[in-house]
Amino acid sequence: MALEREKHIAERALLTMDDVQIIDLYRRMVLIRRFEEKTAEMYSRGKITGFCHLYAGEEAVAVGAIAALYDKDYVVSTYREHGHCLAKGAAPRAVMAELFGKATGISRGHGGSMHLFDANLRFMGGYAIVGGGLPIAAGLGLAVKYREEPEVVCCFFGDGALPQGAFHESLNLASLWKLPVVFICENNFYGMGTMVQNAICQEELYRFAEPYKMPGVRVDGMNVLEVYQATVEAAARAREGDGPSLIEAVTYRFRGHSMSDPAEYRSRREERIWQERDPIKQLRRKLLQDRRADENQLTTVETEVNAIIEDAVRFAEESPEPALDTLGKLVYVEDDGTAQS
Amino acid sequence: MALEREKHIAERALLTMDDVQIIDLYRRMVLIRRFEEKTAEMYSRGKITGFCHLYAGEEAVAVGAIAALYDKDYVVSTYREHGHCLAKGAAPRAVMAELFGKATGISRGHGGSMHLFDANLRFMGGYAIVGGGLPIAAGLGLAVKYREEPEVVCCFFGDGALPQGAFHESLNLASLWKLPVVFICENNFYGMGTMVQNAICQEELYRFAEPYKMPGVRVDGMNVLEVYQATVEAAARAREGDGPSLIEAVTYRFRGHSMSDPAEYRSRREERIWQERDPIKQLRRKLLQDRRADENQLTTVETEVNAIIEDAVRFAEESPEPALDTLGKLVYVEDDGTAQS
Amino acid sequence: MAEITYREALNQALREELDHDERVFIMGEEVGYFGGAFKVTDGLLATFGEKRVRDTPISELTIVGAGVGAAMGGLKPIVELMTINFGLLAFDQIVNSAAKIHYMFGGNAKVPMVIRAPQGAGHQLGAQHSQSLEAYFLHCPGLRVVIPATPADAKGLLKSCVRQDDPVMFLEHESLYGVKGEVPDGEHFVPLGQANVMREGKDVTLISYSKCVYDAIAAAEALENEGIDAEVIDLRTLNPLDIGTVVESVKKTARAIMVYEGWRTGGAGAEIAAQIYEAAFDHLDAPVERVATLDTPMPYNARLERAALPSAAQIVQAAERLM
Amino acid sequence: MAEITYREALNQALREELDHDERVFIMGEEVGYFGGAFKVTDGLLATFGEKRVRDTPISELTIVGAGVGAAMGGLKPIVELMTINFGLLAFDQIVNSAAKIHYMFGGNAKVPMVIRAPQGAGHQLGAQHSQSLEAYFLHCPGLRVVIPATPADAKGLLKSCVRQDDPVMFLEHESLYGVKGEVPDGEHFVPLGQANVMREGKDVTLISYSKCVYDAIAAAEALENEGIDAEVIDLRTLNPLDIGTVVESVKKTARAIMVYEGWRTGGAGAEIAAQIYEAAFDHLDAPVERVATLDTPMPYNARLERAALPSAAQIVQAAERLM
Ligand SMILES: Cc1ncc(C[n+]2csc(CCOP(=O)(O)OP(=O)(O)O)c2C)c(N)n1
Ligand SMILES: Cc1ncc(C[n+]2csc(CCOP(=O)(O)OP(=O)(O)O)c2C)c(N)n1
Ligand SMILES: [Mg+2]
Ligand SMILES: [Mg+2]
Repeated sequence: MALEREKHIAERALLTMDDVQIIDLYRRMVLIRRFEEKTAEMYSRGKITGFCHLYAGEEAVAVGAIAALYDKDYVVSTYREHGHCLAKGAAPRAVMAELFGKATGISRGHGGSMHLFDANLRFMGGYAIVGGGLPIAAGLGLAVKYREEPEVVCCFFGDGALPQGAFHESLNLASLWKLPVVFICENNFYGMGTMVQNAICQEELYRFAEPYKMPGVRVDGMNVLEVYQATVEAAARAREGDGPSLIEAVTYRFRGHSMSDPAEYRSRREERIWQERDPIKQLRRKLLQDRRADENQLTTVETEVNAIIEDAVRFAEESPEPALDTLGKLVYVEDDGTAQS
Repeated sequence: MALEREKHIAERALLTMDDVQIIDLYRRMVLIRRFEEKTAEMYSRGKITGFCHLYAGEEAVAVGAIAALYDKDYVVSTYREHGHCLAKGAAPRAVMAELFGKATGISRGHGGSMHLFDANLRFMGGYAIVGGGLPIAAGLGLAVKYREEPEVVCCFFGDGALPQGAFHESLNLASLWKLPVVFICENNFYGMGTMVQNAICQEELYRFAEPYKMPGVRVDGMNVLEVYQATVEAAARAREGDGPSLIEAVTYRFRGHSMSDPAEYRSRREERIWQERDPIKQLRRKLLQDRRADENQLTTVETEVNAIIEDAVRFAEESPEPALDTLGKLVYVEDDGTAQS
Repeated sequence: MAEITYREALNQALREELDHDERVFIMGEEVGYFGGAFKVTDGLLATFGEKRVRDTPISELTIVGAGVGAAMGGLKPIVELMTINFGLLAFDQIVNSAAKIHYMFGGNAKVPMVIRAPQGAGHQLGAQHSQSLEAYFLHCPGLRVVIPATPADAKGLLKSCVRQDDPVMFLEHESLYGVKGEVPDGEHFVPLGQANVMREGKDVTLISYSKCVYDAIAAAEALENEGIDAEVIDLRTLNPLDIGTVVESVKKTARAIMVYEGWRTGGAGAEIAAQIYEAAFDHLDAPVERVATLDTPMPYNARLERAALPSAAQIVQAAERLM
Repeated sequence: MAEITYREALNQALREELDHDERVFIMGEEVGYFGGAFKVTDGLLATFGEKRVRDTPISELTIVGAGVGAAMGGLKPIVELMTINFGLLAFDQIVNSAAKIHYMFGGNAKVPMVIRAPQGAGHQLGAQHSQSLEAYFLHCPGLRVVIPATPADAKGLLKSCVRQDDPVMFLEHESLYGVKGEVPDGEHFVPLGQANVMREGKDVTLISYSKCVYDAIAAAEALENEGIDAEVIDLRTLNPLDIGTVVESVKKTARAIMVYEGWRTGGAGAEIAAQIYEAAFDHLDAPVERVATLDTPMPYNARLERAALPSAAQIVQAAERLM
C-alpha cells in the first residue's frame, strides 16, 4: 500500500536532484559496500576481531536517509553501524583503524566495530544493546528542542528492537514532547536467526506509529531515493516542530548476522531474490537508463572508492596501537581519567 | 463509540444473571468499599502503616471482571489490590491482618498492603513496581497453555503502566504466543499526580491493542455489568485459544493516590462528577428500579458486610505479630529459609 | 548559616544550579506539578517553568536514557528516579550507557548527568520499596557514587555533581529529608572524594555514610559512657572513595566497624573493609566488623523491619566485641 | 566418564532435565532454531519441540518476568539470557520479582527458575559485551548464584539447580564453552554450596571461580617451580557460599589471593575476603590479595583488553608479594 505512493515519491526525488547529488548517493553506497567487503577480508585474515556486523545490502537505507539530513543533524545507530557512520561523512581511515583497534581509530581503539563515534560529524554512536540507542536519540532530540535549534535526530535500529520496551517508551516520549526525531527501522526480516514474525505479532512494523500519533510509513529500503524522500518529509516535519515519525525501511542483509554467522536459517532462493534487488545495482541501472550518468563516470567512481578503501586499510595497518599506559585512563572526565583504584 | 455498544451489553448481562448473582456483585462491591473505609480509619489511627493505596471508587472493575472468571482462573494485580484480592474471595480477616502486619495475614505480615497473595485463591499477588505484574501474568498464561488447561489469567494495572516497556513487551509476547490473558487497564485518569494525557500521547488506551492484533475495548468502569460482560467475552476468547485481549475500564479513585496524598491536583468539581457516578450507588439504584432487589435485601447485605469488616478488624487486632525469630527465614525455599549469613 | 532540612538543602542546590546554568534541567516522575514524591523539587516548576522542570511518564529506562542523550547533546540533566527501587528498570542505561560512553567512544563523548534517587528502608514499605543499592553502582567503573548524610553535604555535594562532567548516582536516604542541620548560605560546594571525620576518637573507627552516620554517632555517644572513644567517619562519596582518611584513622584506632544499610553480603562495607585490610593490615587488632542489613528481602512488619536494619545498639555491641 | 566440552555438558544437563520432568522448559533468544548464540541448546528443539524449547522476541525484561510467572504457575523454566550484559534490562524482574516473591508473599509462593547467562570478556567484544556481573547477584538475598568452571560442574550444578526451588542465576563463562573435561555419565549432580579444592597446597590459597580457576591453576603450576605450594579452591557457587572450605584452607596456608573477573572494586572478591578476615583473622600472615579486572569499561583493543583482565602472571606476582 504505502509502497505504491513511495514509488511515485522516489521518481519525484530523482527529478529534483541534480546529477552531482545523485552520483554522490551512488558513490556513498559503493563506498560502504567496498568498505564492508574489505572488512570481511580483513576479518578473515585476523586483522579485525570481536563482533563485526556488516551492512552490505542495506546501503540504500543509511545513504538515502542521511542524504536527506543536514550536516548538523544527529545520527544514532546500532552495532551494525559502519554504513551509517560512513554515510554521515566519517573518513574510512578512521573507521578502518577503529576496526583494527588502533589509536588512530574513530574511538581511539576503545570501541571497535560496534562503538564508532564522532562528535564533530554528529555521529552520536553505535550502541550494542538492542534498543539502547532509542532513548538516547530521544534525549538528543530533547537537547535540540531545548535550545530551540533546527536540527533533527535520525535514529536507526533493526526490526529486532520492536519487541523491546525501550522502543515503545521512546516513541511515546518523543511524541508526547514532540521531539525532532526520525525513527528509522531497518526491517531486514531477521534479528539474528529469528524471523520477524516469530518476534513480533505485527509484521507491518510501521503500524506501531499509529497509537503514538505519529506518521508511519513503509518504504522500499533497497531504493535509495524512496528512503531519501521519506526522510526528507519526516525531517521537515520534525524541524517544523511537529514531532517524530517512524519509517520502516524494508531491506536485507546480504551476509549473516555477524562475521561468525553463516546464515544457515535462510534459503538460497530468498537470498537470490534479494541479491537481485541489490540497491547499488538498482541505482546503477537507473542512472544509466535515465542517462543521469554514463558508464565511464560510474566506473571512475568505483575506481576512486577502491583507492580510498585501499588507503584506509594501509592507514589502519600502519597506525600504532593505543599505548599500554593509557589503560585505566579515560574512565572519568573529571580526574583526567585515572581509574578508580 | 465502544461505550454505546457496551451499554447494550450491560443490559444483556443484567438479563442473564439471576438475582442471587446480581446481589452478590452488590455485596462484593460494598464489602470492598467498607473494607477500604475501615482501612483508612485504621491507617489514621496508626494501626496500619507503610504505603496504602485504596480502591474506593473503582470497585466495579475488580468485581465485574472477577465475577466473569472461574475460581481457578488467575488474577495478577498491583499495589492497589485490596479490591482485587477481596473480589477473588480472600477473607477480609486475612487481608486486614496483613495490613496490620500480623502473622495471620494473607502474606504472614511479610507483604503488607502492596503484597497480598493467596495461591489457593489463585490470587497471584500484588506487585509494587508499575508494570511489574504484566510479564508475570504472561508467564502464568504460558503455564496454563503449556499444561493445556482451561484457565485464564486476568491482569490488572493502571493507566500509568502504559508508558512502561513491560506493558508493550507483555502484550507482544501474549499475542505472539496466543496466551490466555485478559489485560485490564484501570484508567482512573491519574498516575499519582500526573494526568494520563501528560504521561502518554494516546489517551484512548484501548487503542494500543490494535497493533498487537488483539481486541481492545473501552468500558465504563463505574458500571459493574459492563466490566463483567467485557471480561466474559475476553475470557471466553482466551479460553478458546484465541489469545489475549485488552480492556480499558474508565474509572476514578475516590481518594488520593495513597493515604498520604490529599489529591490537591484534582478539582472538587471533577471529584463531584465522579462521586455521582459511584458504581455502588449506580447498581443499587438500578437493582431497585428494575426490582431485582428490594431495599430490605440491600440493607441486609450492608449490615452483614459491616459485621464482617468489624470482625476482620477485631481479628487483625487480636492476632499475634510474626515471631522475631522468623527473621532471616523464608528467604529461600531450599534450605528451609535460613538467610545467607 | 541557616538551619534547614536535608530536603530544603537539596531544593536550594537545585534552584541555584538551575539559576546558574541554562543547560541544567530536571526531569522525572512527579518532579513538576506534584513537587516531587518527597517534595525535593517543590516550587521549582513555578520558578523555572515546564522546560526546565519536566514531568515524565513512568518509563524509567527511557528517562535515564534520554538523560544520557541530552547530556551528550550538551545539556546537564538532573534526572530524578522516584526511588532507587524503580531505578532497577533503568539499570541498562545506567551501566551500559551512562557509565561507558565516555570510555568506549575513546573519550570523545561525555555524559554530565546527575541521577538523583531516594533509597532506604524504615517506613514499612515492604520488599520492593526498601532497598539501598549503592553497592551496585560502586561496582561500575565510570559512575560516580555520592551519598550524603547531612543537609550541608546534600547541598554542597549536589552542586559539585552538577558542575562536573561524569555521570553520578546521587543517593539520598528517604529517612533524612526531614533532618535539620546548618547549611552555609549561598554558594557552597563540597568536593567529591573527601570523607568527613564527624567525631574524633582513638579507640575504634566507625565508618559509614548516608543515614547510618547518625546511628554511628548515636553509638559513639553511647560508647563514650562505657569509656570507649569512637571516631566517626562519613564517607560522603563512594566513588571517588577517600580511603586515605579511613586508613589514617584505622591506623590510629586499630579497630574498625563498617556501618551501612545495604545488605551485608556484597555490600559497600565489604569493599571498604577489603581496602582497609590492604592498606592497614598490620595496624588492625581485630577484623573489621560489619553492621548492615540482614540478608533478607525487607519484611513489612515493623518489628521485623527494625530488627533487619542496622542500629546504634548493634554498633555498640560490635564495638564491645572489638575491645 | 566421557571427555566432553563445557558446552556439551550443559547441553546434556538440559537434555536430561527436559527428559526427566515435563514441567521443565527452556526459553530465550535464539535458543531454538539457532541452537543458542553459543550453541548450548543445540539440538534440543529437534528432540523436544517448540513447546519445550521456545524462541522469544528480544524482550529481556519480559522473558525473565514471564519465567517468574511460569514458575509461580507450576512450571520449571530455564531462561537463557543471551549474555549477562543484556540481563541488565531484566534486572527489575530478577531483583524485584524473582528474588523477593517467596519471602514477600510470606513463603506462600515460589519461583523455581534457572536463569542461564554467559558472561565474561576476552574476545574483544568491547565495553557493552564483556562484563562479569556476579557481584550484583551476590548482593541480592533470595537469589542463588552458581558459576561453574569445569564441564563436570557445569553439568552437575545445572541439574541440581533445576531440581531445587529457588531462583538461580547460573553464570557461564563465554571462554569456557570449548573447554574439555571428564564428566560422569548419566545422572550427575553437584550440590550447591560445596567449594572444590582443585589442588592442595600449603603456602598460599588461591580462591576463584569460573574461568579464573584455570588462571589460578596455571599460576599454581608456575609457583611450584618457585617452590611455592599453592592450594586452589573453586567456589563453584557464590550463594550458597562454602566459606568453611575457604577458611579451613586459609588457616592452613595463612595467605590468600582472591582471583575473579569482575571489576576489582565492589566485586565478589571483596566479600569473600571480608568473610575470610572475619573467620580467620588471626591466622593470616598478610592481607588477602585481589587479582581482578581493572576498574574500567573494557577496551576493544586486544592488548589493552588482555592487560585489563586478571591473569596467571598477576596471580604469581601477588603470591610472590605475599611470601
Ligand atoms: C538487549 C540485547 N539483547 C540481545 C542482543 C544480542 N543481539 C545482537 S543483535 C541481535 C539481533 C537484532 O536484530 P535487529 O534489531 O533486527 O538488527 P539487525 O541485526 O537485523 O540489523 C541480538 C538478539 C543484544 N545485543 N542486545
Ligand atoms: C516502576 C515504578 N515507577 C514509579 C513508581 C511509583 N508509583 C507508584 S504508583 C505510581 C502511579 C501509577 O499510576 P497508575 O498505573 O495509573 O495506577 P493507579 O495508582 O492510578 O491505580 C507511581 C508513579 C513505581 N511504583 N514503580
Ligand atoms: Mg533485523
Ligand atoms: Mg491511574
